[in-house]
Amino acid sequence: MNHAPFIWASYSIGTVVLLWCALAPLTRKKSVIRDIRKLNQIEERNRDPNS
Amino acid sequence: MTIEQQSGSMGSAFFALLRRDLLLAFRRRTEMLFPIVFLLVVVSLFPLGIGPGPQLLARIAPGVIWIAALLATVISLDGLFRSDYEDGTLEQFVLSGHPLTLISLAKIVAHWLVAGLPLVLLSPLLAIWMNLPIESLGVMVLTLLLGTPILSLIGSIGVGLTISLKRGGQLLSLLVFPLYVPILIIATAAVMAASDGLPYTAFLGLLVAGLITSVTLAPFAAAAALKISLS
Amino acid sequence: MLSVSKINFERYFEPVFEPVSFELKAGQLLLVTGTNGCGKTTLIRVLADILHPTSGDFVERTDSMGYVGHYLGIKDDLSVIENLRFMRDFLGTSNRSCEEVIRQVGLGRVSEQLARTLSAGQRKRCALARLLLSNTSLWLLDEPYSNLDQEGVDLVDEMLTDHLEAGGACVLATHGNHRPEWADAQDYRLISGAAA
Amino acid sequence: MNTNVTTMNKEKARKNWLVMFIHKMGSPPWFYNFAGKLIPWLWAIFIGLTVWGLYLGLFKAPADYQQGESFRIMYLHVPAAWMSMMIYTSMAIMGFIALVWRIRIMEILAMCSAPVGAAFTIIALASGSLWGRPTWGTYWVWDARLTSELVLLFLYLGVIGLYNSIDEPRKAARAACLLAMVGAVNLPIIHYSVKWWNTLHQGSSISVTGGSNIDPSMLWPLLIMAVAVKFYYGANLLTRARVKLLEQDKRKGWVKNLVKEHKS
Repeated sequence: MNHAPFIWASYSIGTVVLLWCALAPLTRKKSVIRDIRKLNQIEERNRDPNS
Repeated sequence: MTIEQQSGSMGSAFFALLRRDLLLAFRRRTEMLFPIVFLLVVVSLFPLGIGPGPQLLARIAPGVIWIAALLATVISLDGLFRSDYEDGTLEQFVLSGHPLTLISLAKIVAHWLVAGLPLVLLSPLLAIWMNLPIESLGVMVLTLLLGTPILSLIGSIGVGLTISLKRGGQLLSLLVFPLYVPILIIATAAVMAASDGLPYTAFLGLLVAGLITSVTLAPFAAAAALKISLS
Repeated sequence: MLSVSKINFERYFEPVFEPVSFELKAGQLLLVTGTNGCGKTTLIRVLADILHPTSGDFVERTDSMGYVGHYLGIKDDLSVIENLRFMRDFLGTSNRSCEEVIRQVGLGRVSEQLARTLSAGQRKRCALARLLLSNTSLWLLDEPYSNLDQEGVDLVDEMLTDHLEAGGACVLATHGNHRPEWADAQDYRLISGAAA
Repeated sequence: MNTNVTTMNKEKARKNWLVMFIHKMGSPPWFYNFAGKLIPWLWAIFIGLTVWGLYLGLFKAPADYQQGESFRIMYLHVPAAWMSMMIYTSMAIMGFIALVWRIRIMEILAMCSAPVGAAFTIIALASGSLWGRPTWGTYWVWDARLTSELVLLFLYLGVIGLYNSIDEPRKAARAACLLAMVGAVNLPIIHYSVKWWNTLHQGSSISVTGGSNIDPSMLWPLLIMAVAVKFYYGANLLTRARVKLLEQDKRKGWVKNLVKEHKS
């Protein structure tokens, strides 16, 4: 039996899982920063009429 | 009026709680029967699903009965702390000054008497249904007698952790089944060894060791879990 | 009896209320007031050691605490008297009989009934009976007047007076209308953490 | 209570660098910056070691006389399996510290470990099953290692599931940390009972690590890979912890300032 496809398959699964696992927090970070910006904007808008 | 709590002994608190839980279970005796009926139904489905061949049934009997016992235990576990959590009794327990570990242990014992012991008593019937050799029937009952308390003890930790969730029951099975793996392996191995006429006392010894370990550790973990769930 | 310094509790990383400090001695009553959602229940639960404060210290705290909260801790499937008998055995207190406290809170007529048949006010009275039975020195009462009729409100006041005269102390959280009469009462206005 | 104790002991803490380090770790902005500086180095070491290890393993090492080429899956499978166990253990240890001393950063680190550990478990399972096809002729055999890995995956899923089901983040973290500890106590029992169950039922005798005496030229790449994935774990864990910290402290001043600076 040719072993190569199994080796390639397992290494590609490994790469995909590890890449996904590494990239997931980065996309999460982007959306978190977007949230925080929105919060900041709301706060600034609320502060303006008072001053 | 003397303002100083005459803190009662822990033993009397333990038995008061045990008695109350048994009384409550008796008042709700129909609900108490559900896990037992569940066990009967699940085991009876196996011959229907895989055919009534006595040889095959005898071979899978220990596994089937034990897995059905695991499922029935998990079904009954959800009621272990839920009503005390929801009606505020658990908060009163925390305030009582009695250690939560002792309280958990009393409730676990009550749970086993109500949900675990009937499984043990019912197992000879299941063994006959599943065509288990008569010589290993005693071992089957023994493994359940030693094993079901462990299931209640370990399960109590999972219940303690999921009690604050509305749909905790579904998560509970995910949390506790992996922890039940060693018991399942050892208990079924004991019964199979007995069926094959091999020595099985070592397996029972392992179960006893497991029971002692879980009695000493699980109530502490369950108490910690309850404390977290109350916050 | 109870002394706390800068107690704070955070939920979702926001303080629930402004840091709380006070000292409560025997015979004193602390009235915790504040708007809805300012954290009265949370504070009482922190004081009761059900919740762990995020920061701050308990300088002093008695172990002998009785608590009546929103969830009363009464088993529906037990009768009033069974509920109390269980608590008596569980707590190991024996200074007063269950029948006596049931009569005091005015549940004599229903003492053999299952708790599930009681009205909200009657259940509250049952919880108050347990409080009397528990023989504790520090009472933590969360909205004890809710669901009670005038007679019940008077009952709570009476219980409080007896308790404080006997050298007990009490923290009582209430949102307002009624306040018990007691000379040595302090007011504590709880401020929501979000207001800061 | 915690904070007060730490402030009272501040003088004492200064003298002990370890206590000081833990104290600093508890400060979110400090941790955020410190981790931010560390992460690129960890990634660099990981990539360097992986390239070196895989070059040796996939191109330099000779084929195994018994298993043929398929043994090369070992360089992925074995480090992943080791990591899955190690991460669970470290998660439980961090969970223990978090529970006993109520340290928030430890709660975060423990909870951010779970998905990384689960990822390694999935890799160990997938590569194990792909190795099984040419060796045993089937994708799945209830072999001791694969079975333990499967149970381990359930344990990870339990921790992640519990953490995500409870709303209040700190309560969720404390509950899941406790579960991780319970799981860690059970893990060796599960591992040995599964191993023993496997011999009892006469399971497959060849395993991925091979019964054959391993040639040093095959062993080196394995060790290099095992070290490399530890750096992956470190880098990934710190990245996740930083994001979690931002998310939890989004209303706090330091995060607001950080984001404002980030914008400019």
